Amino acid sequence: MTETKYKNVFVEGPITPEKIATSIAHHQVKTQIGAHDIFLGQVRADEIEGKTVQAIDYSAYEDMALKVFHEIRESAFDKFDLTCMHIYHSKGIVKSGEICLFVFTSSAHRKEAMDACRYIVEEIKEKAPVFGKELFEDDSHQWKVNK
Amino acid sequence: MTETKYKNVFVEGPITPEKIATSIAHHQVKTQIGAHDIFLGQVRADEIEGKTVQAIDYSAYEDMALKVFHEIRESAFDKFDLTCMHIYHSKGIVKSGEICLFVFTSSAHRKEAMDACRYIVEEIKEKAPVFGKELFEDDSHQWKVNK
Amino acid sequence: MKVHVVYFAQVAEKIGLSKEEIELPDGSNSTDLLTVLYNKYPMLRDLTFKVAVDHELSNRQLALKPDCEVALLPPFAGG
Amino acid sequence: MKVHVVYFAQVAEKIGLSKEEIELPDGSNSTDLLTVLYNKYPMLRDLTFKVAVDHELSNRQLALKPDCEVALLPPFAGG
Repeated sequence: MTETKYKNVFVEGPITPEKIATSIAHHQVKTQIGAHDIFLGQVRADEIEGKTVQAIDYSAYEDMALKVFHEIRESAFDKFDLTCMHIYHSKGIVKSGEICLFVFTSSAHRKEAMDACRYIVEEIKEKAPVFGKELFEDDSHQWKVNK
Repeated sequence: MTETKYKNVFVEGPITPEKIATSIAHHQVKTQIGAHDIFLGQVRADEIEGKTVQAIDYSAYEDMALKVFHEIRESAFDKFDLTCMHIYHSKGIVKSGEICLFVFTSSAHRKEAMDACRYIVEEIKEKAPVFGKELFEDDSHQWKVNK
Repeated sequence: MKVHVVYFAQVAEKIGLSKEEIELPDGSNSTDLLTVLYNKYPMLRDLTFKVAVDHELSNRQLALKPDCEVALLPPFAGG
Repeated sequence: MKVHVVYFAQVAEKIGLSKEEIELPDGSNSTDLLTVLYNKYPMLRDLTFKVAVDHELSNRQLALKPDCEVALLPPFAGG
């Protein structure tokens, strides 16, 4: 139902550097842009009680998540003078060192792009119903909690 | 003289999306990183008294600029808990829509990466002796001034 | 009336189920549903979660409509 | 003594020169040099610039050393 209403932000597996480059290149025709800010979330190989995180398996309450991402997008366009905004989040397995979140804001001026990017990242961390299962090398796991 | 002391940050012409992708990819082995922030400056096709900026021709007082970039880098590492930091600035012709500045900060946590990136961009704008000649389609020009 | 309950992450793992339908007396609210669920799954008391009704988070007691979707959402980990 | 003066951007464009050597009496300071330059290039008075001595910006009057490098730097436009 909601799949038809909201833009999809989920990408299966890691977000690749090539996808980021392609996204940047697409903005070179938009010559009113003076500043881009890009935030990338990368999976850390955290050590927890002697075990190291190998990957995070991301899942989401997708229908609600897409609605939340949509609301974040709308409110960012309301609050900041942006030319463009893109949000991508991984689902499924993302190994340590790989990228799971890509937030991309563009504006005529740097302050708007930077303020918006930070706002969007904080909103996602707080409001998007996305879950992360941290997988260890011994096949055990624990559930990640955002701080 | 100073060329041997300080890291070069200048790139001839525009900074390409491929260079940015390569730089991101190089950080995937650093699994203590949880957050990257990337700022990109892009040349705007500003209209000034009926004429449109086609490109900016960047020049610099290079010896001093490399020293200033070095000092900015050192102070950012002092102020913020960063894993990595990269700064690249164009010299020569950068057309509107192309990228002239690439600042890349990486940290375990998002706040440090974002605060550092913003700090570095502001410091560069204020302190680096880099000059920009805005070129118009009729071969006239004016000198850009940072705000 | 019937409501659709969906479980995620730790909650789904602990109760061993990702969704189910629950029959409630007409006019029930979210607290009534939680009472049913706590009785059915006592381990829910050890878990932290928020409740969303039809994709809206709510801390308050909410009237439930027939066929609404109620989600039990453990702490978020996006990004 | 001899000092090396370097000009950039608008300044270099207006005076038509990117660098030159200037002879000053020993013990001259940056104000003395500017006086010489303003006399030589009256159009400098219409330009905005900062002065750097040996790659350090300074608003104050600074003693100059033989063979030092003095730069006249118009407003920055990096980024």
